[in-house]
Amino acid sequence: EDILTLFEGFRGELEASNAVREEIKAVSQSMDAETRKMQAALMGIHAGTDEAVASAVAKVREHLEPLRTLNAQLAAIMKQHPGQYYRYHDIWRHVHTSCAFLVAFVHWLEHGTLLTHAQVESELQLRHEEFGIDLEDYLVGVCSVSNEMPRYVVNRVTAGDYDCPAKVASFLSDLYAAFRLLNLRNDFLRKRFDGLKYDLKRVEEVLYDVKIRGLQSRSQPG
Amino acid sequence: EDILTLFEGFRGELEASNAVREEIKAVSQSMDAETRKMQAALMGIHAGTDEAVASAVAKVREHLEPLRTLNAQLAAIMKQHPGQYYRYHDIWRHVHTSCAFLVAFVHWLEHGTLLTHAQVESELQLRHEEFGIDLEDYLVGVCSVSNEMPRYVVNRVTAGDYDCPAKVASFLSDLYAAFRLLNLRNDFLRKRFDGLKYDLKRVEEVLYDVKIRGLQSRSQPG
Amino acid sequence: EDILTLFEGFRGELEASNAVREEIKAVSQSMDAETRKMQAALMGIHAGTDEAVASAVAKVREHLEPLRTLNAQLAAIMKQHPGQYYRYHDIWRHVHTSCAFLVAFVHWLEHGTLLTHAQVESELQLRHEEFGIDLEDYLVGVCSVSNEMPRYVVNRVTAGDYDCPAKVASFLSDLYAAFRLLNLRNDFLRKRFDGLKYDLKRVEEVLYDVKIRGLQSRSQPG
Amino acid sequence: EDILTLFEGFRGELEASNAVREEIKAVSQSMDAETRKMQAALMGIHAGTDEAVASAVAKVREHLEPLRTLNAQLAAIMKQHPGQYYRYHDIWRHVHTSCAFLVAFVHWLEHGTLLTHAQVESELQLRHEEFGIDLEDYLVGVCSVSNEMPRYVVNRVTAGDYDCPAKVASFLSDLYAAFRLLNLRNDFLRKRFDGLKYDLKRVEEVLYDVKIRGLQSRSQPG
Amino acid sequence: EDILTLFEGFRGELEASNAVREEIKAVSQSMDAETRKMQAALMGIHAGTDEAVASAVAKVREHLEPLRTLNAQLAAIMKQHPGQYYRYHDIWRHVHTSCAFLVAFVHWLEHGTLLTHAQVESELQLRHEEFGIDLEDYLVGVCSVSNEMPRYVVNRVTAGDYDCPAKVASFLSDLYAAFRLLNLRNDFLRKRFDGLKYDLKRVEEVLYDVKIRGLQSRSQPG
Amino acid sequence: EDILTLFEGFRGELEASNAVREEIKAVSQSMDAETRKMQAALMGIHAGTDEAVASAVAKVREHLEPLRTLNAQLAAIMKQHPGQYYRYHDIWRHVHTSCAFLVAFVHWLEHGTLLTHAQVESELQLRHEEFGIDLEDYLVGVCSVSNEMPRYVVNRVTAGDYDCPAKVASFLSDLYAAFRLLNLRNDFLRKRFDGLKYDLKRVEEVLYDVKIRGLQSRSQPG
Amino acid sequence: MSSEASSAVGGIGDAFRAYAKQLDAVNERRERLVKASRDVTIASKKVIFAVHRLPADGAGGGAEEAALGQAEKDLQLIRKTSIKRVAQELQDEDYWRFSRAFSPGMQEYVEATAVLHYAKTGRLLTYAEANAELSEVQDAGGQAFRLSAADYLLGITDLTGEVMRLAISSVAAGNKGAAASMAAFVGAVYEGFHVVPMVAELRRDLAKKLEVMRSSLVKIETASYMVHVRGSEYPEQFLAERLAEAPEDRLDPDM
Amino acid sequence: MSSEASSAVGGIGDAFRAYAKQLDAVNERRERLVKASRDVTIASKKVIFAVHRLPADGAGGGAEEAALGQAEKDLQLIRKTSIKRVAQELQDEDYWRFSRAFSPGMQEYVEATAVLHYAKTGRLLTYAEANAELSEVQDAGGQAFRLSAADYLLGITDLTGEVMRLAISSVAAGNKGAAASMAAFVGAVYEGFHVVPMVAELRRDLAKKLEVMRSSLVKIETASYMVHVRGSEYPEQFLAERLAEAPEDRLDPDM
Ligand SMILES: [Mn+2]
Ligand SMILES: [Mn+2]
Repeated sequence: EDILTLFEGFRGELEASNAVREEIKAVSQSMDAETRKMQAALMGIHAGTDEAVASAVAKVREHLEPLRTLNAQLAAIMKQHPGQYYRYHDIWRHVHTSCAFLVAFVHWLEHGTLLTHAQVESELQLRHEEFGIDLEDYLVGVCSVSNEMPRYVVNRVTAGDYDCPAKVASFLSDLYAAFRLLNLRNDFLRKRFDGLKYDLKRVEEVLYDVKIRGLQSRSQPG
Repeated sequence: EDILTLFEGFRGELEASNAVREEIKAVSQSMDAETRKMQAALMGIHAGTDEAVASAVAKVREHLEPLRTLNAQLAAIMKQHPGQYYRYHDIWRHVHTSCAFLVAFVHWLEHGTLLTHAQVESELQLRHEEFGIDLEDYLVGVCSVSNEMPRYVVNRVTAGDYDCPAKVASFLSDLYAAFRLLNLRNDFLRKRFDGLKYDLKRVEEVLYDVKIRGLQSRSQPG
Repeated sequence: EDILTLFEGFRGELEASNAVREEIKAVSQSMDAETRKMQAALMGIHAGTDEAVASAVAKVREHLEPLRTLNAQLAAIMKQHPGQYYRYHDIWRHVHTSCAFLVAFVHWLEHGTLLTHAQVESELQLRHEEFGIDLEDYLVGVCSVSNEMPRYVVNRVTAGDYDCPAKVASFLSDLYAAFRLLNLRNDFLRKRFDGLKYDLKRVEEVLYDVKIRGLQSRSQPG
Repeated sequence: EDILTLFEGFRGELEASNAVREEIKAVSQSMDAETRKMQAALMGIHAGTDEAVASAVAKVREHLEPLRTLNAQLAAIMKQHPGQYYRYHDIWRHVHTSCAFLVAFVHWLEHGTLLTHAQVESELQLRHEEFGIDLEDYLVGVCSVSNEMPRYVVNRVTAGDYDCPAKVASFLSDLYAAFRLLNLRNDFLRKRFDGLKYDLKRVEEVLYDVKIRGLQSRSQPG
Repeated sequence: EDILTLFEGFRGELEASNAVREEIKAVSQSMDAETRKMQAALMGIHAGTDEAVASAVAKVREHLEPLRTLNAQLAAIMKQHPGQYYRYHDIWRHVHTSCAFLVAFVHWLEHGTLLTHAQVESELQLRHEEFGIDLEDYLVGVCSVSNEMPRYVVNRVTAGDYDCPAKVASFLSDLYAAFRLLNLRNDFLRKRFDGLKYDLKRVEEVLYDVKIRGLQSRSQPG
Repeated sequence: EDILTLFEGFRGELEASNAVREEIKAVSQSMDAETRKMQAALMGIHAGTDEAVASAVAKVREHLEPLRTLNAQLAAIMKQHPGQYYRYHDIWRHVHTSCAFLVAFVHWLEHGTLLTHAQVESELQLRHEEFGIDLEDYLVGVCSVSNEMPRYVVNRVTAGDYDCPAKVASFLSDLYAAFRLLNLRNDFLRKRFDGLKYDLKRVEEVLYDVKIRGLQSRSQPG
Repeated sequence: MSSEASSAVGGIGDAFRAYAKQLDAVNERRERLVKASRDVTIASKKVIFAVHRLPADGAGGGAEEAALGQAEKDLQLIRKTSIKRVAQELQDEDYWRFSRAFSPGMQEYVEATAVLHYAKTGRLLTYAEANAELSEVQDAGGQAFRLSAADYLLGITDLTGEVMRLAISSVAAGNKGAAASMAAFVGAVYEGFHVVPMVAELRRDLAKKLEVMRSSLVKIETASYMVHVRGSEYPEQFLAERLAEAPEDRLDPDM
Repeated sequence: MSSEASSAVGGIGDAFRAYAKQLDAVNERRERLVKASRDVTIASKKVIFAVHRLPADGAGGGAEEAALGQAEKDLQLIRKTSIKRVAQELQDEDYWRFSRAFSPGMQEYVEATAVLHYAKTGRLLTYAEANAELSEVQDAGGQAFRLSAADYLLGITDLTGEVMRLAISSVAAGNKGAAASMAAFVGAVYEGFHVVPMVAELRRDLAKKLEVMRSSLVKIETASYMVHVRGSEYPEQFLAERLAEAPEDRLDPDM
């Protein structure tokens, strides 16, 4: 009887925590659906032409606003449970990784540079001290950008852009060197990082194919 | 070059977090060693006699002070990283489970009642709002108490205590009914809870063995 | 573009089916909670005395009405999706099994006979042609009744009812023989059936213990 | 073209081997059904009375002829594929184990002695040099005989046959000693053998119960 | 006692079978060492010149006699255990695959045609009805021949033999068509077969390179 | 109690060994950090130009002195535990492999020849009889040199050095033949060696690309 | 001791004998469906193999026409025989009760129909088209058999693997033009699957299949890339002349 | 094209030929050690089997004495032959280099020695005692062979499994007194292992072995419990009389 009363209390505690978890999951699932649509839109870049890339980027940008709204909802939930970010982190970890991937990739397509951690957060209108993106999630997203590059380069060359390989090889080479600075203990991140080397190698091979045949972009003077 | 500078910053962040992790791990390992010693001492109860039980309990109690000190060290570390309890929780989760098991079991041996979550924390001189024991860890510890019971009962009966099975069966029966109130979603905890039914069944079988043979403790009048 | 439109066409169809699924799940979860409470109440029989058994049975019966209501809700949902019982069957399969177990066990405790498939459905006020219990689910529920018997017999004997083992052994022996009439191909049901043999064996052992000691129930004249 | 003709031949060979496999599987499945019925009939011995045992043995014997016919079919198939016994052995291994169990157990019930490997084959009218039972399959069958003994002894004593335990204990004790002679490398067989000790232990306990109470068979003069 | 004698016999049988296994393993290991040396010698073909190829083939042929002797030893062992080829097949399966690869490749280098299954056996002086090579092992060996072709063709062209690609492309094209006739159920073989297409593709690419540049063998008149 | 004392006696011995292990690990981790920086610097060669290669080599050489110092520290620790090199070998095995890779690769880049085992040790100022590099670790390091070659050759050709492929192909071909002299039983080393074949194959393909196009280095007279 | 264990079953024997009948009926029907489904699978795989045996040079011609016609007839036969058997076993609620038994066959059938449709038209077989072809196949009540959306979609995922094999074979056989259009086709399907909601009925298999689809896609794109890069090495005119010199050539002359 | 691939090895041939020699020497020594270790294992297992074949009734007697003496001699022989071979292959640093090759044998030897020691004395063979017995076994330099602490401890973990088998056999054979003392013995060893620090050299195997040990312990305690519960059902006097009536009995008369 005594024990029963005690456990009634535990039931309350556990159910409260379950309720929070469910609430977060619901938002996360909406975010997941949103990022899936964005990834589908992004795939248009593999048609390889400049127009295709521009159009895909534009489509991804359209979805950005809903994604910000959902992130704001997550932030609002977590504000009510201060100090428990990492208790529920595993639920949104995957979508945050996708978010980082999407905004970083789109930015690279537009500007050819790497979006920083802080920039990713501000692009998503998140305030780090309130509810930010975990650094490792950002880094995993960056690895995903790299993973997409070999396919992108192959398709760009097929579409006749022979300058792309050198540009990407240079970007990935810098990125790879930068990642080497990190002392990665997170097994998952380290595994993803190991993939970078293969991405770079693959892009270098495309660059080699283009160079050895003396191919040059049509738009180029030389 | 730009990316390199950026990643230098990430290196700092990651290394700081690694350093915290290492610091916590060191304390956790000391706690693990301590709890192992306590578990060894506790094993003395399986000699089955009253003296053996009393002596084992006393030995476990001797180690309690060092365990409190180590817990205080953990609390001190986490005080410097507010809001990150659940970021590092997986490191001390196992030892906290052992702590809960040890103090709850010893208490049961002394008083025959279940130590509450709050009591476990106060026994370890932890203040919940600062650095407490996660509820699920406490519950897993309670399951471990149950798991030890069949062996305990068997050895008590072998040593001639024929009253023990009824007492334990009643305790486990209450505990089992109480656990049924919880809506367990944590897979690990649910699995541990599933074991409770077998513990209870096993203890009931011992009770049956004793009853069917009409065995009674020597000290008893009847 | 064309293909994309085509695939978007599936959205409506698939999401509708998902919505039905969610609706059913919600009712199922309520049923699950209800059957958990009933199982908790039923466990009271293991106190072993006649009063305990009668009281547990009464408590289970109290929950029967809500369970019927929930079943009626399920039936109402499925009425709107004729011919799709087995599309969603996996969602309520588990709770239907528990339902069958509960009403069949309670009936056995009251009358010592096995409730048939049709009787289980009418006890739950279900009309088979509209929304019934799958035959295999009923049979799995019956296996669960058998699985509970060894513990029940052990506890009854502990409480002094020495007639119980023979009664149960006879029931399980009949049940085992009856199951052998079935040509079981369903792997899950066959596995559950394999367990019956062990239940029977254990009950036979208790019967042996009682017989060899010439124990007789106190209430009995002989 | 040349190569094509060559591979046409290979296609024939590969398909022939598949056909043989299917043919054997079909017979094996019929044997499996037959041995299941025999095992069901054999379980009648657990009613414990002499008549029940005799009747169960008789029923098993009735199925022996169909089992021989099926074995003869297997032998006939394999006769057309000399030297390929072990190519397809895995298909009938399980049913051969059941065959060995059934005829060895029935023989023990009738004569109280162990049927030898050669006798099992001749009981099934198999000629070893043509199509026999693999030695390890026979030994696994013998282990199954031992595994059934504890339940048999318990039920026989319950039914009043107090001589049975001594007879079975002596048989199992010999069997256990004999198995210890083997240098078992086959992991599966070794695991089955490990179970023998527990069978013997349980039978010894029953024997002890009977002895300690000075029980004697009703039918016996002494 | 009786049972003991019986089991003494079983011990003999089981140990005899273990001894056979060990004996076969020893010969297999020697064969493995031999085929490794042959493969090393065969790699000399990748120097690409006619002399290198001729010299490599000659070296492989030198090792053929020891390989035949070892195969004869295996055959002699198995002759003493008629009908047990497939009992021990897994032990020599791998080396037989290597044997088939080696003699088939050498033959192709000399004559440009595929050595048939029967020819592989007679090259190794095996009599199929006594101790042959399993058909699937032969086919896996043939797949290995295909896998080596792309590298061979690349190196031959580098060394100036521009006729080689057409010859190999024609051979692999026939081989691929032939393999498509088979209804492969063996998973391992099917996986190996899937590789053939890529071998053919690479060789076609080299052929294309050569054609497109109008390259002709130096030694050729045209 | 007696037994407990006995087991406590192991504490000293085991903890001492653990302390040594920790001490070695600390140095190893520093070495690991150092070799990571060196590998990062070495990756500069993949820019492909002569200057990039020279600069990368120079940077690696800068780190050589700290690496020697750390190796000397390891040697000093092990001097205090004579005869226990292989007790702790697994801790520094990985970094020694990296050491061998780095000095051997740099040497090859400078001189085009393979640094021997003894030369690697003297480059690191290690005295073999005191504290050397295990032969297998050296060989694994050499395999890593080979693994880097395909990427190096691809990037060199991209940068216009068409002589590189022939030089590397000749080196790898020699290396591959040299490795075949070894009787490799160590599974890990054998697996690494198997990779050499693919490195060589890829380099041969690059050589083929260059040859078939008649490409020649700009700097060359021909 | 349970006195009646050996033979009698007590009062519940009748009920269990009735259950046995019900279970047997369900099991037998399921087995018939599994067999019919297996027949559908085997026959569909044969159609797929036949498509792969079409001359990969894309040259068309009478032999190809005939082979395509034969494949069309084979599919017709599958519908008229095995799928007809499936349809006749199913009615109302039984469709979903046994869907696991016949889904593998239907998915393979979709794959075969779609691969043939692609070989003929270069377009994706739509859900509506697939169901239209099945409209003649009816159950005992005259109801036309319909594919479930899940079976259609899962069949299409496998289609992309077959298109990949067609692409590699085309390149291996020297047909340099095919890979690019196949890459575009599979790319569109891959993108399409990203807008399909991940519902329960798909989730179990789809994630893995999408990974396989991506790797097929990358394989085709790489093949297309190699063709492009090699082809771009020389001016087209030069190529045409060069290849004209070798009329017995195995290479595709229309490159 | 690599012109010399077929035969020559370039300038590095000499070095690699020297490496081949070194590797072969190490490998051959390792194989000799593995073989010696396997011989130790097989012979030790035979001693363990022999202990299990001792009459389980605990009655002692001449046959048992003889069997124990034989087992002692067998262990002596293992030391003089196979372990001697191990010792002579090892010198200085080679002990640790090859420890993985000979550890399995040494652990089995410890298990055998300890199980025999337990059968004779009921006590645990200590590390010091185990090493003392090995003092005659010397390497080429006259250095006595020593067990590593890890091998000793891991051998002892397996001992508890064997003691469990002895306990079950004793109970199966009617020796009612043995289980209790065996439970106490294994309980003490189990407790002891909890105070051994979990160092790297043990951690890999020990956790699993401790679980096995716990289940052995529970098996013995359960057997001991059953003996106690059954035994306590009747007054001892009654038992003695009852059992005296059956002198041919297989049960232990000293119960
Ligand atoms: Mn397919
Ligand atoms: Mn052992």
